[in-house]
Amino acid sequence: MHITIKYFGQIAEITQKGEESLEFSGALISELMEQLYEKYVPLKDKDFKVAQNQELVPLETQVSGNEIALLPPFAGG
Amino acid sequence: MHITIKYFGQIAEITQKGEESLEFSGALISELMEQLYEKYVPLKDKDFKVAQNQELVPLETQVSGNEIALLPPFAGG
Amino acid sequence: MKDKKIKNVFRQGAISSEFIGESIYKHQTKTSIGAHNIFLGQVRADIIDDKTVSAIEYTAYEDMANAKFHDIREAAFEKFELTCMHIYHSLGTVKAGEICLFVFVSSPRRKVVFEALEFIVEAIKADVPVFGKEIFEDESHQWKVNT
Amino acid sequence: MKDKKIKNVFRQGAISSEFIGESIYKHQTKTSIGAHNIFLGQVRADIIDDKTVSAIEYTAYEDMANAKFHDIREAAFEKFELTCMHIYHSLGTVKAGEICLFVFVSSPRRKVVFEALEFIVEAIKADVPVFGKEIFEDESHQWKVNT
Repeated sequence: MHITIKYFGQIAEITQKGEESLEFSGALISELMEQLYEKYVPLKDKDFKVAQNQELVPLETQVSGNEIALLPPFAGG
Repeated sequence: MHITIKYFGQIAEITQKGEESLEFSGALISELMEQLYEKYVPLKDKDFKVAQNQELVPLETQVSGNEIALLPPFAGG
Repeated sequence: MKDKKIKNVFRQGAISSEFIGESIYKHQTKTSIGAHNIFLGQVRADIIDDKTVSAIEYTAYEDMANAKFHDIREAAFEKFELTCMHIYHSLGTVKAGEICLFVFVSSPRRKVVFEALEFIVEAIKADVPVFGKEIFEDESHQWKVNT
Repeated sequence: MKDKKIKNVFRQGAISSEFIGESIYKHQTKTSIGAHNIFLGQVRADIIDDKTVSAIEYTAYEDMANAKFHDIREAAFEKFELTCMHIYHSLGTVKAGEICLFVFVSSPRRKVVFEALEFIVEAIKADVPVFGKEIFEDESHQWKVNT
């Protein structure tokens, strides 16, 4: 499956990009994260949440193919 | 004793003045009020508080000769 | 921060939006502030027995009122970690839609400003001898009472 | 009053005091309003390890953020009797002392605005994907985290 991942704030600083397309053959968000941890080792130490289709989702969620985003701690206001 | 009484808002509407000096021979605020009720009969039906020296005081308070004020319900803001 | 001098809180007529904007602007030099909270009281065109309020005419026992405003300021600075606080109240005629009360608190952190502002506004409503004559469009009137 | 369309809450750069003043002015025609409550978030010149924050650079997951702001609006109108509500948040660079968040609620009665404003501000801080890079005077930076 071809998926688009968006990176923000401190996470984008690590990935050095705001967005990328990846080939993903697993099922769960947690598996996608494993794939990303291999690609971006420092991600492992970072605090972030995952949004799919603009909603925060737990790691056990099925990857639907919709837009996925890695969101570091919020700092609005 | 010669005392100055201030009237505000709806109370001043009844007394038709904002301030007056009165001769008072009693001791307590409650006695002063009796004297005012005689002079301004409609006052009896009105809701107000009494301040002496710019502090609200109960009716049993001794009249000190300081400035006395009749304050209808507050409506600030 | 404490302020011992009794200030005159009253302004003649409505409090303008420009005045409020300028007051906000002046705080940009205070860079320890992280949160401002502003309360504005606006005169409502209430309809009472088919008559519409067109303005409120404010009077006050000014000396006592300014002393009470001062006490409220002192109590708020004591109770809350505030960087600054400003209170302005109208006297005279304020038309429906215009602003008659402006309370402005600022603090490094937001939690404090919410609590402080509500404390101050409630104290003003309860403790300050200000009187309001609600003028109807037909020039009759009634006396406002805070609830 | 409900509003179904998702608005863009974001403004490029700081929110000016003139903009806030004008926004207050526009409410003078809404004569059912008796109380406004305004929250302003201002960038603090915090000192961290001897370095002073000179600005915050805001970014956001804009689509999700605007959807969240919309949800917060809807929830607030549902929960509280509000006449109107406005939210503006900065993107890009906001210097210390400048305003990055402007939340404005209005209601016929005051009790409602206090509760509503705090509810909205807390929800913004918790739920909206906005990110802040604190830039120090020496051009190094750290990432801001809401507490």
